[in-house]
Amino acid sequence: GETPERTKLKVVESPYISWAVIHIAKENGCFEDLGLDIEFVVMRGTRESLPALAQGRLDVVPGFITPGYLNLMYRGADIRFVADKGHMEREGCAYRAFLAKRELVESGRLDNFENLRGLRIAGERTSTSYYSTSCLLAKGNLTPDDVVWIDLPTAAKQAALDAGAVDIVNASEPWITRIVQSGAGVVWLPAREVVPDFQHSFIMFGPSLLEEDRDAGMRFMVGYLRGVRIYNEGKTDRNVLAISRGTGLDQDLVRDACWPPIRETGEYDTESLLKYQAWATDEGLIDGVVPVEGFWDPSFIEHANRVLSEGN
Amino acid sequence: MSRHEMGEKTLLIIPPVILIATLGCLEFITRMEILPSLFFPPPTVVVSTLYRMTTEGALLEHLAATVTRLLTGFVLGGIPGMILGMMMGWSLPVRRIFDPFIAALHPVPKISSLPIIMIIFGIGFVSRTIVVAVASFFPMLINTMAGVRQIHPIYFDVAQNCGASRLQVLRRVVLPGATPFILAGVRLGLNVSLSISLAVELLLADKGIGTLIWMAWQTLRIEELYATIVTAAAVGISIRLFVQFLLSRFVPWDSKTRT
Amino acid sequence: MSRHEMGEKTLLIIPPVILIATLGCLEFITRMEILPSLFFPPPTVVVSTLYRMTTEGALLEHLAATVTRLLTGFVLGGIPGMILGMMMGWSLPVRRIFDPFIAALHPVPKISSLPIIMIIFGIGFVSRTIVVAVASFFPMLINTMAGVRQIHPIYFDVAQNCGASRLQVLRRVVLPGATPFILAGVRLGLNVSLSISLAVELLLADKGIGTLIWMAWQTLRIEELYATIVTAAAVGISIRLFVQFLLSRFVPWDSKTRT
Amino acid sequence: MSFECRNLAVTYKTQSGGLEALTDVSFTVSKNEFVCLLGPSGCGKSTILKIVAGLLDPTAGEVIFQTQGTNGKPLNAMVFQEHGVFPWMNVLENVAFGLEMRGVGRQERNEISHKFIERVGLAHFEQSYPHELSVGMRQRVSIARAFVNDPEILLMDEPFGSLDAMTKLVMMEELLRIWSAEKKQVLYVTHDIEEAILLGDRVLVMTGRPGRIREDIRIPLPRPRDLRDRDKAEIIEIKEHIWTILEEEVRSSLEGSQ
Amino acid sequence: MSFECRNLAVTYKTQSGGLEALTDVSFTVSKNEFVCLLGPSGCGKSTILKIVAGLLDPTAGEVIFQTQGTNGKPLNAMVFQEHGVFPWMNVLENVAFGLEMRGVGRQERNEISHKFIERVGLAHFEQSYPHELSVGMRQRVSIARAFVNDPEILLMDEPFGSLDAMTKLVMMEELLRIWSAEKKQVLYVTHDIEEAILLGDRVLVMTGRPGRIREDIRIPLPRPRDLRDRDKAEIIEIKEHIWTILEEEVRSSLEGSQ
Ligand SMILES: Nc1ncnc2c1ncn2[C@@H]1O[C@H](COP(=O)(O)OP(=O)(O)OP(=O)(O)O)[C@@H](O)[C@H]1O
Ligand SMILES: Nc1ncnc2c1ncn2[C@@H]1O[C@H](COP(=O)(O)OP(=O)(O)OP(=O)(O)O)[C@@H](O)[C@H]1O
Ligand SMILES: [Mg+2]
Ligand SMILES: [Mg+2]
Repeated sequence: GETPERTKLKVVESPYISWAVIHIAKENGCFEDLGLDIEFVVMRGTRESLPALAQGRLDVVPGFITPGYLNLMYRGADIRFVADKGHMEREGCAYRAFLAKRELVESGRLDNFENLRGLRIAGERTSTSYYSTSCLLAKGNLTPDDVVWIDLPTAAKQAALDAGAVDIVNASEPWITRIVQSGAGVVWLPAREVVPDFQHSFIMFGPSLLEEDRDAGMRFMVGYLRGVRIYNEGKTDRNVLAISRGTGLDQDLVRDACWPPIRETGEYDTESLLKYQAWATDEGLIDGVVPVEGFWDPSFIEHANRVLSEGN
Repeated sequence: MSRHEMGEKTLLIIPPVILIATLGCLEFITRMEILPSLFFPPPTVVVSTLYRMTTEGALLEHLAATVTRLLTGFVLGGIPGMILGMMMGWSLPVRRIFDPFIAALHPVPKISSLPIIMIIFGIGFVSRTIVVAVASFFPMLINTMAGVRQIHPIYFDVAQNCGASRLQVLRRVVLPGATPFILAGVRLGLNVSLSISLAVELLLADKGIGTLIWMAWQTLRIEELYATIVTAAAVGISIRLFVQFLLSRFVPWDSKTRT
Repeated sequence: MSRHEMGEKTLLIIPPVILIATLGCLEFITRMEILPSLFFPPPTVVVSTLYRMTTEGALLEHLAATVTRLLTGFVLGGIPGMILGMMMGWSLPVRRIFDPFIAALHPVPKISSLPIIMIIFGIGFVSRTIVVAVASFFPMLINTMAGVRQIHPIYFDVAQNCGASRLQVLRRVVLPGATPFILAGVRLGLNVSLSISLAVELLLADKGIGTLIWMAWQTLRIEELYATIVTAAAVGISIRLFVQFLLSRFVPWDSKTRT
Repeated sequence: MSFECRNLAVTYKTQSGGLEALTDVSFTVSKNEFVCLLGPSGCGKSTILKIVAGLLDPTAGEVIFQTQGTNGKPLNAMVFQEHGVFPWMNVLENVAFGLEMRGVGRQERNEISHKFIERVGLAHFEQSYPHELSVGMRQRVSIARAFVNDPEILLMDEPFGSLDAMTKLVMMEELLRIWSAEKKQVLYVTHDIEEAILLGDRVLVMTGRPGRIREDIRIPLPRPRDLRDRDKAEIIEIKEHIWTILEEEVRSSLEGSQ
Repeated sequence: MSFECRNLAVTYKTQSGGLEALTDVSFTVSKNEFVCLLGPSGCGKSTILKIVAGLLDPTAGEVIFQTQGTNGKPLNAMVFQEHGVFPWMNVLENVAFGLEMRGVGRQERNEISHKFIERVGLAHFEQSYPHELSVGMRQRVSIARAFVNDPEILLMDEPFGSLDAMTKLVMMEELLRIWSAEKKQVLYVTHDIEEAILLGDRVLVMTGRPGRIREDIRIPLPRPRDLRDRDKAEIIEIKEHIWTILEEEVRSSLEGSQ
């Protein structure tokens, strides 16, 4: 029908593999015929983007779960998850995993989760890393107090594992591939085995798209889901190239790494987030559980899926 | 200078008055939602958070951890910085030799190099303290050097004429002569070390004000962020009082010291 | 001081000699894998990376972005810092009133407060520059203040006796009298601003040395990390040369200036 | 114009309480008068000059000025005992400083300054910085600066103390010339009794600390005076008188200190 | 012991090339001799003292010392023209500084220092810091410091220039007492011709810049001398002679500058 007027959107771009869809959508021009002028704003942490999103200074934040989002929603901020951007499947490769030295795995000590007691486990202090680790420990009836938890910058994990300064590291891609390829450690347990279906990544809208210009949000979502479709074609040359450009990683590494699965429909696993919230409430990380309608707005993917199925 | 000596009392009252007025305004502005209270909590909320964090949480424990880190780092970095600064200010050859390296090492990003440092010095206490130490090394060195260079040459002549050894010149001329600037360096160094301590804790530690900042951001409990910032500000005020005490103790000839 | 004037030439040669010797050792150590070459590439590799990044990559463009950010921030923060520092050093009431606030604001973590600043000043240039500016504000202020306080009171008497207005005293006595310390402040301020620029770029920018550092870590191309650190070091050396130039220009009475 | 010091008293704050430097100092300097101030070291001469210059508030008492229209001249100019030559300005800038402060244009102030720099014998050193000068040369810079300022009252704190006898004589002649030509008032601190008698209309002799004016001696010598002729009977007589006072004051303060 | 300056020359580095301060200065100071140095302001007197003290390397020439066993005494002690009193030490610490440097224990050095502080009339000011002193008092601190150091050679650069006539006399008497009791060598810079004649065994009169020794005058007055008796015919005669030289040198340098 009529050509929609052009809208300016500010979208956060981060050079991580979990931003793959954004990189691909950008490279393939998925937003171009939608009347959107997208300005990609480089931000490498959630800390910087969240307040700006809630204030309407940013329109779209593709994000990674932290308790902060939920607390903001709980306190009434106008932000919602609107699409999947990566979750853990029960099958498939390990986007996030626990790694250990080969000898430790082969010794059989790790066969019983209760034997984790007293080991040195390194991770980042993001809640996802901490979440999967505490779920892991729970399987052996342990708590984080029963092990030695070591905060390490990701880059130092490999050396620490290699030097025997830690026993287990909790890492994500591309570090898993790097560690394995360097021989410093092997994948002992993919995180999906302790937190199956965990919905760790998402697209999030702020007040500008949720309230003021829902139409622009709808259009953005069309472009995004187009990107997801291309992403789901798998490790094609153009996808590898796009991700390599977006992240600066070598193409080989991108090809070898695990790409997190994303649902073609953008559907979001609200159940897993409720589970996470229960845990986070226990941990005192969030003020209270946000109900599904408080964090998840499905109307954008519904619209986009309609448009896309009409188109095809 | 003290032409019409403004009532000393009046001067001491002004800062608190300004502070209270500012806080009052902020309270109004945030309560009225002129600034979004989600990110700008009213001062009273911050104060009660501070109270809660002190009584329920372990704010004081975190504070102690940060202060310990800060002081350890400062002593390990600031004192060598002061000593090298004295040598460099005093002796042209020493300055010529070291200054290019100091200049080149100064801007090496401390926090970004942390992983490298951890590979060399291990993942524990040492690495975390080294970056804090390095941070205060530079302001102490550069200020001490500038301070020594402004000492009037006649004092070196007098010392030499009185038969002072190099060590005695260092202790009795170079050090006291540069004291006002060393103390400015102490103030800057302690503050920089504090910043770096917070940054390290933000990344790595399980105790310290920086950890609280990290936690506040992670959970976006902004009132806790402000409470920790207030705590950091209190450390800043203590640093100033400490430096002021040193000034009044070691710079008797600065009659304008009694600030 | 210049008892047995060591050959000026000799002095100038020593730093490069030390540098080359150190690099030679490093080359040997890393080539022998005494340090893990994954994290400690040989200097020659770093140099060739530097060359590659300059010719193929856009190192100079990134450098220009950082230097622009640094200088803008420094001018916006350092000059107000210097002016307030002059006032505070000169006048006891001004010092009494401002110093507590300065002391409290100094340790407020700059990078951690960036998101809050972005809510007020937007996500663009202004916010990014403000933190860089604030970083150099404090060293400039504290050093200028200390510098003014060490000016011998007789110069104020002379100026007053010659009928100098307050502005003239500021321009002709306070400013030149404090110059050696203002310049130490410039050196510290530029370096701090550089650090903060890098930190900001690490988080937010798509251009700048900080971006390269982040990239190097992310892609674990450690030789690129070292190449960017070498670039930062070059900026540090330039800062020193600049300050030295200012010294020789504005402190003619420091006969020991010709460093 | 003239000025009057009334019951000046100064107590300096020190660590150990207070130090009474001056007590009940009163004197008047009338129109065109040349008054010398003599006294034991540390008796408060510099303190008096600073008060008259308005650089120090007395603890008690006041200075009263009777002026009639200043013609753009500064009220007073001081030659400081410690010279106070700015290390960051060269000789020319130092000497021209007062003119610069009064907004006199560069060309004009350089011309005026140049003239006085020549008179104090530093023409070759206009571009030199103070650290390149000898102590006496620095003192001459500070003298030239005061002369250039062309004030109504000249306050001189041992202005020629670091000069050799001959240079001192030349400077003193210049001072007398300026004073008599432009009829300024001069308050002149010196340690040299002869110098005080040769120069002054009156000599104020002070007691030891805390300083008071012990005697106010009028010098009956006619003007113009020949500064080389130091052997006149009147001079010797006054000299001896002052010497006796000084001896008394110094002895008592030196002994009091033991 | 004695020392000899041989063909000293000094050229200071300045922005505009070099400034020739001394040229071909040679003289000897024999055992127990008291030598005064006189000359126009800026002729290089302080420069000579600094060279003898070993604080400045001459551009050419050398100083040769003939010593015989130092008995732990420092070779020389200088009273600087600019005093050089440390602002960060109180009077006692300043005076005791030399002893402290030689490792003398606190009690002993305080006793010795106390004695000299009393002699210069500063007993009440032992705990005061220099900024609380008058200029003359600071000068006395620096005199006491040199006396306390008890050197073989005393180098004094206008040591009494900021003291009133009477205090100066007391100090001069003390100086002569110490010198004659302990038979030191003294090289004494002064601006006062009479003072030079009264104190010295010889008076070296220098030319204007670049400084040379123009005349080496032996003073035939017997010792001990009465410092108050200034009207002897010999004194007046020498005085006039020196005055003439000085006048010539100063006139030429003042005119040269114009
Ligand atoms: N800033 C100060 N603080 C404390 N005491 C001071 C201060 N300035 C001067 N005094 C004291 O005041 C007294 C008078 O000092 P002043 O400088 O006026 O003496 P003066 O007569 O000029 O001596 P001189 O002839 O030695 O220059 C001295 O005893 C000195 O110790
Ligand atoms: N550091 C220096 N740099 C350049 N020139 C200098 C320096 N010190 C002294 N001079 C010059 O050397 C000459 C001699 O200086 P000196 O201080 O020895 O003179 P003086 O005889 O002691 O004079 P006064 O009687 O005024 O103290 C002067 O012309 C001075 O300008
Ligand atoms: Mg005085
Ligand atoms: Mg001299």
